[in-house]
Amino acid sequence: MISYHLPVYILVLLLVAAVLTPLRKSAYSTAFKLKVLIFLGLALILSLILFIDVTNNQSFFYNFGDWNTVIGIEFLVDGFSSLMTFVVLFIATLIVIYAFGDIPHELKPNQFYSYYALIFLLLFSMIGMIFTNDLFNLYVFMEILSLTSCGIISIKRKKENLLASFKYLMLGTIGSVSILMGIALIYMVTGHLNMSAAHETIASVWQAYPRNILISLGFILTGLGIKAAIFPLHIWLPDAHSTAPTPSSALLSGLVVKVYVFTMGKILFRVIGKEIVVAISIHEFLTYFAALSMIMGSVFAIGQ
Amino acid sequence: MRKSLILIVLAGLLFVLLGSISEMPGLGGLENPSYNEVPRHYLEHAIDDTNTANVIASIITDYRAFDTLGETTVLFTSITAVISVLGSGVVKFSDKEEKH
Amino acid sequence: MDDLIVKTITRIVVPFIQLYGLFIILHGHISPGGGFAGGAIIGASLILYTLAFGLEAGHKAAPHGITSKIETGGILWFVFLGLIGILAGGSFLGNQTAGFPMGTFGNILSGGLIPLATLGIGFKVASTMITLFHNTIEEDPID
Amino acid sequence: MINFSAIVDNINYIGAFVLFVIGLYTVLTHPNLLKRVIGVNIMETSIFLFFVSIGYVRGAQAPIVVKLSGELIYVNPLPSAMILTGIVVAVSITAYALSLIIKLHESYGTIELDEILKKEGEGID
Repeated sequence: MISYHLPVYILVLLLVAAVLTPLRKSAYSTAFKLKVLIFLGLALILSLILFIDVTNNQSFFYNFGDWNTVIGIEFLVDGFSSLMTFVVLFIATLIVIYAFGDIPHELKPNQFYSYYALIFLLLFSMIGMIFTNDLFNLYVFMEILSLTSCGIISIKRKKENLLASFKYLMLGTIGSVSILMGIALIYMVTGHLNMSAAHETIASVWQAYPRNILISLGFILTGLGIKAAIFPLHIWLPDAHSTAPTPSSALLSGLVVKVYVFTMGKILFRVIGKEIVVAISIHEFLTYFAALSMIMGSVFAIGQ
Repeated sequence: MRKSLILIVLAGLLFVLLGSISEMPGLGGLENPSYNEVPRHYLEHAIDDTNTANVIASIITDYRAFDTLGETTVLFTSITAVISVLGSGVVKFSDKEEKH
Repeated sequence: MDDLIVKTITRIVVPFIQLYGLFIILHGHISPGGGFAGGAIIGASLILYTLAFGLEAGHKAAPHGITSKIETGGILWFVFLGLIGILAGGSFLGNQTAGFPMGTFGNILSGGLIPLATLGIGFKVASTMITLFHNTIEEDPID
Repeated sequence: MINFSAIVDNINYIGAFVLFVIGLYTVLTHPNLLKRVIGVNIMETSIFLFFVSIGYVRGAQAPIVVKLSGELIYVNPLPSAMILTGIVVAVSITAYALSLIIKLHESYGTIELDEILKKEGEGID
């Protein structure tokens, strides 16, 4: 199967692109834009090949450093995550192409390189979060994502930008800390950081320590609720998106929020499993909050 | 008013958390569910897998090296973000050096 | 900030701190410590130097050009180590399976990938600390 | 009656949860931005205390495996390795938040959140 190493190549490509952009001293010329596009386009093509290859044959596990699932870190590359990667990269390429023209109006010249480095890091962490099958690895990528998404808002350096991104950073960090508390509670009880390995022991653990799983789910869902701006916890969203430069607000609302919802689905169904989710009837809470978000969102929009 | 509301909510959270400690696995026992075959593998096989004495160093750089790669990326993001906010960064000073 | 005692003491102490930090990084996989701890020590010694001798001298000690190269170099070095794992037929970041020389137990060059990665992390942490410090200080230079 | 041996046994977890709630309280209620960053740091330290005390084994040794040692019990190395990454994450978030505070102080002249909101309300530029 040719695409065994493809997820790693995509991630390495984006990381190298992010690391190389600030070094370049050339002016904001077409040569620089071309380089950015080459890196992004190559990653897009690789993700397309991966998606086609995974849908034809079956999905596969990628173990880092040839350790088995329980010992090392593992990627689970299935049809859904490769499709999500392709969609994320495709939309990001469109946004970056738009950003080429729009950035000179909004930012000062010496910030262009930081902006593109932050965008590449944002994509790197999003794709890492989509692929990873390891709870602590998910937390590390989530941190990079929350740092870069605050970075692309505060890059405009106007008063309201700084305030909005500071609020977003504080709430985002509360969200990540509560998610880490949830991961710690799950690790404490199952003993595995790997999602599929934790799932195997979850049934017996559910009898032994039910309270532990309830509290960890509470923490994880509130944390992800804050990050994905579900209704009662979305205070940071309006002013963060309105003041940000246009391409980054497109990136933020379009992609970042969706990746958090995808992670919520991943944790709920790959770690906890359907039986327990239905047993605690989490799905009803989620539908209520989702419905509330939509209704109240439009109500506020009309009220504006 | 807002402060007292937050105080009540947090007191409730603290009560729930402290109440659930008794149902959690105890502190420091060898029979905790977290002390299963994973740390045992690290402790027994660290020497012949990675030939290093410090098991934690072998975990962060060999068994779970991808976390540490993510870690260096977090460091790099914090530098890029701070430079993008504070703005001085590379351009100002290096121009001065290149001049003379 | 330019009294004599601080300057002479710093001039004596800084090299020893850096030597100790380097020791912690190099012996990261034998004794406790490692990339992060050793890097923090070296970063702290550079910060002490900048505090004592002012920002201009600090910039001479760790100019921005070099620190940003160390930043980029650190990550590229780590990715390069990982790619060797793929080239040798294993998966990303493989160590023994990727044929790294394991060396004899207990001395510095043992454990294949580990001392190399720890060295990269150490310098990266040190340069990140010093660049962060210089950036936040630049707003109102202390000299 | 709460038996004190249970409390003394799991003192780490009690400490971690109390610190977590104190940190959360500081972040939610303090107008001063700097105090919020300190609150976030308190929360992160509580999580690290909790994560490491999961792997704690009473009367065990640090996981530096000496080759010729006999049958020795070691602490669970995995949580402590994870905390190395967590601490670096906490440092970089604090560094970024402080740089934001510097810029906010420059543009608003104050770091009290309610004065900032008041100024923003009146649109003083």
